[in-house]
Amino acid sequence: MRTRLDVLICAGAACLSAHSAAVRDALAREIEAHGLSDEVRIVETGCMGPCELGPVMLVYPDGAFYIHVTPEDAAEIVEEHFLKGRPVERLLWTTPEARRIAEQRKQVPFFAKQRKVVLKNCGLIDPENIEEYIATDGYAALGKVLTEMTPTAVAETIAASGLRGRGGAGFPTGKKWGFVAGAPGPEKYVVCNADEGDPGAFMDRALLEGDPHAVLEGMAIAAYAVGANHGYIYVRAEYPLAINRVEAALAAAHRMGLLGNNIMETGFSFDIEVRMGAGAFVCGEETALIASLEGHRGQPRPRPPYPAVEGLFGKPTLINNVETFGNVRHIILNGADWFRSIGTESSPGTKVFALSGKVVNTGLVEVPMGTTLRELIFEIGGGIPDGKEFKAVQTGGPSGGCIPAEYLDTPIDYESLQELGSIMGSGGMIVMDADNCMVNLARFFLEFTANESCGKCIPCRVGLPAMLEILQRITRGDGRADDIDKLERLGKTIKTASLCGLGQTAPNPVLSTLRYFRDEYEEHLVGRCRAKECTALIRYWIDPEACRGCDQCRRACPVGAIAGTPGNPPYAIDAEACVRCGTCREVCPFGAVEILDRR
Amino acid sequence: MNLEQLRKIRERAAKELNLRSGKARVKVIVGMGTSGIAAGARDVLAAFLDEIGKRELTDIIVTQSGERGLASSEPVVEVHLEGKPTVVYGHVTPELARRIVSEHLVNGNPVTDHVIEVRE
Amino acid sequence: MTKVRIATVWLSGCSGCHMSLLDIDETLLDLADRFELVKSPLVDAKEFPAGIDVTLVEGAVANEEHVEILKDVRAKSRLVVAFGDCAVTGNVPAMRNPIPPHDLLERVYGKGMTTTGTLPTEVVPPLVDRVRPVHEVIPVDLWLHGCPPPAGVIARVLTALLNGEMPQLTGKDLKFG
Amino acid sequence: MEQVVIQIDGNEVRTARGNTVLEAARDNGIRIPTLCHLDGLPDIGACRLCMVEIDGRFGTACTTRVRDGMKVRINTDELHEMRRTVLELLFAERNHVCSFCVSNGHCELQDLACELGMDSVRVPYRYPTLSLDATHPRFIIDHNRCVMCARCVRVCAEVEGAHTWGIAFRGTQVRVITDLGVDWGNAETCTSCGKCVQVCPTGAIVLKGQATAEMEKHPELVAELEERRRAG
Repeated sequence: MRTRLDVLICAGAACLSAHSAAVRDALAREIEAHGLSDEVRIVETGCMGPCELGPVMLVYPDGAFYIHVTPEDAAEIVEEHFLKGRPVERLLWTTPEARRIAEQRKQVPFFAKQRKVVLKNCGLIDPENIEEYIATDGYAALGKVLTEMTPTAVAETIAASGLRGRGGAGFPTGKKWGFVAGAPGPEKYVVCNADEGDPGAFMDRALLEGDPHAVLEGMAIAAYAVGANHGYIYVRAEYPLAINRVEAALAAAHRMGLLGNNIMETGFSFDIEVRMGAGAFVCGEETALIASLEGHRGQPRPRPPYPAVEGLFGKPTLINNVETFGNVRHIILNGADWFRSIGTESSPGTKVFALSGKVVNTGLVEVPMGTTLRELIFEIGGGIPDGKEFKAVQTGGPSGGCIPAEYLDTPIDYESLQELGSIMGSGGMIVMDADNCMVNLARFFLEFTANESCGKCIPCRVGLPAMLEILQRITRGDGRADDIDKLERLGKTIKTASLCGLGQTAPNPVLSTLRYFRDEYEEHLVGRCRAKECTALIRYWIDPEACRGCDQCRRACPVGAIAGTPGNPPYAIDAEACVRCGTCREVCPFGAVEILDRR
Repeated sequence: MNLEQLRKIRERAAKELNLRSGKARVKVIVGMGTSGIAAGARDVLAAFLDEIGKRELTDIIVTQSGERGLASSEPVVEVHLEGKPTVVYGHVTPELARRIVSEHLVNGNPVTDHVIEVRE
Repeated sequence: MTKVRIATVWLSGCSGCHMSLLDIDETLLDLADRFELVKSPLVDAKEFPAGIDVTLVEGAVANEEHVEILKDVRAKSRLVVAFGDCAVTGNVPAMRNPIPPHDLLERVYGKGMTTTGTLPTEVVPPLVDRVRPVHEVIPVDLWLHGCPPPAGVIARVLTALLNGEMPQLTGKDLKFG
Repeated sequence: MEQVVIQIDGNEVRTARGNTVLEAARDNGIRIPTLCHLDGLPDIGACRLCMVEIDGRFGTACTTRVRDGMKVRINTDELHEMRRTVLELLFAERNHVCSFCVSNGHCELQDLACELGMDSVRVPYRYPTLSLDATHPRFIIDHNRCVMCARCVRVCAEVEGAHTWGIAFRGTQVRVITDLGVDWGNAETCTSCGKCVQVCPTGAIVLKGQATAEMEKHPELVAELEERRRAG
């Protein structure tokens, strides 16, 4: 039977010394006396924080937070609150702080630590109902700029806010808007980059699906600021729901006169078309994206000229990422100073991260810039599952770098990540524990980027596969003494010599793991993988002391590499036949199967 | 549409969003982003509609939204009861949806073991 | 004056580089007083002797025997010279690389090709998966380009080495082919 | 014409406004290695060999226009090393066997190895399996020797206007193709003008019937043609 109420009594040192145990006993007696034992459960918790108010207790789900509780109060609490549902007012702590603590106790702190700006509406409003968007001040920012602000003032406001490109490079958005506004020519374009290609990153998808109008409004405001009348959203074809929602939103906004001709009867006109990308990672690079929009092969070209001068169809073009556009209306409505009050000096505002890997809570989190990696991973993310030790976090998608535990207290912003050899990227964040081999990880990411190289420039096209081949032989145990030097030299050349951002960042996983986990590379050269992940460097072994001859491993082995007779231990693994799949280790009830170094 | 009309729509819609208009007492929001749908949000939405229909409850609005971020807890469902804190459920199954209808929406008792967030 | 001890080895190549070495003509006679050719396809010796100053390696690394030879050469030589394009790049022998070794053996020794149709297991050393240039197997000190290297360049390199200098190869000296 | 003064490796040089860094260097007798660049064709900055340092940042000389006071560095150890590594990558990518190439002795790739002092290739050779298309009655494309400079693609589109050549696939799979991937002999748009043969820097696109080292090309034809067109 499920309990109706959970009574959480703080059993932290401070409350215990204030006799919380006596309170607990008194409550238990009263609950018993009122026949509520089946409905009310007492749980002792660790320290709740406000120690000077102890003993404290929290009643869930009501969220009532009692302070300075004495055993004498127990009868009244049980009678009034637990039985009749009327919290004992005189013992309640009603400050906002109390509410916050009360709320957090049984919840996932996943949400509490976040600061939602861009994703504010995601999960709250119906994305297919434009009125719900309007209810959250939707299109009010567009109305404001069209009726109260000059285009220059809009660009200046964005510049003053310090907003930087959320696609990864962090270029000052207002500056970009100013460039496009200042570029000569009557015809200009606004392009929204929704070609979110980083594996595991889906903040742009979430925003387009959950709050599409916010992106449209941001684009319209940008169009007004730079003097464009036509816009494109370049979105991956792999995002059908986002495409549907955006198209529905476009139709609704058109119907209501919030897009199209003569928006809000101000004389300003702006149209948006949706174009689908065919799935090439490189098309997230702005010049490649523009080439693809124009109907050409999606390949980057050298900059300058920048798209702000010579972009789509050779015209001045503003190209920003989905999340960047998502910030715009909030800045217009709340002001640049408000935006600057969030985040850090050099990187104001929030950033959405896609948390994944070896972390308890995975998903999208929006936090102020300057939040530390530790807060993100251990508080919001809930830490590493199964009590394992944190090893590294890879930020910025497949071309980001790995950051080790010693830098967990680094506040996240564009510069700090770069200093650590990583990047902000679009906000991917993959957490790793001791079971992850850093060499193998670098190999994995390089495999992705090498595959996604467009093939135009030599360093990226040939250099990445060359690095990959070296990494493959290292993880196979065939590494050569000078391979680490070769990786470093190649990585450096590829970073500087490549044409576009793909090649210029692709060596990061290798270079950063070489920087922080060089010893793992060196170990691989002598045939050892400490994470026991590189199958060529390990062997499985049955501990004869621990084996009981239960026969489970022999039956589970897919290649018949285990020999033994039931009830007659020990069993043994034929190392030559073994394919090192690890099944025996998984099925062994006695933990007798161990992984050893192959040599 | 001009600014004045926009303002009017906002005022009207804001009321609806706050549940103060009409006879709706409860609003159920099912997260229907790609993560939610992949985890089975469509079946959950259907279960809510079906259970509410069976019980002939007329003061409940069921609506959809995008995703709130906690992908590992999808499908996520948010319940607004007038005058009560907003409760967010994670890992909602069609069975749990029916329980939420009977225990939370009808009887006012949140299904505590599946709550992942409570908001004022 | 002790003579400089020079060796040459011939891996997977056509011996054209050795021919080019002989093509330096009378210069060879001038130099001959100053070095001793202790091991070479041109010299009858079973073992590769120790204490070599310079070893010229012609040919690419195509089989396991070549790998063994090179390890031996490296251990016993002060300087190793990749001698000609096959040793430097893999060149013509490396053209078999896209084809799996077994298919090659089948094509050369397999059914219908020889009277017995059996693949060799003893006399022919096992092929390595991919033919490689010498420096992908052992460290190399100098690369002599050309197919074959021009006699003039060989003469210049040998003269420099005998004078105890490291030859500087630049510009046209580095022409492949 | 209006002149711009820039610095190259510490020396002040003059060049016409609108010129690229590459043109400025060449006007002043300073050599910058190039491969994908060809006078008369639009530049794409793909081969990265003309990489120089411009006001402290790296960029391709062929695509960067001069600005007053621009400081360009061409000959630094870092740039030499970078260019050489890029060239090594090219040699390692496909099967460039000079000894029996029809372009032996007349090959821009081969010349670059001499110029950049490439004594050996320090990256792993790839030895890919690649085809050769001899279906055209007069020409051959040997993908083993192609460096993906896209000169053929550009000359075909921009000068001949036939758009026969294109680029397909990604990464190491990238290939030049004729008419969306049909054999060259069946490419209906090909006018058999032979410009692609003349501009190809290596022995990839060649005339049939040539023996080793016989194939001599005349890529300068394109610039001459452009010159004559401009003159009317």
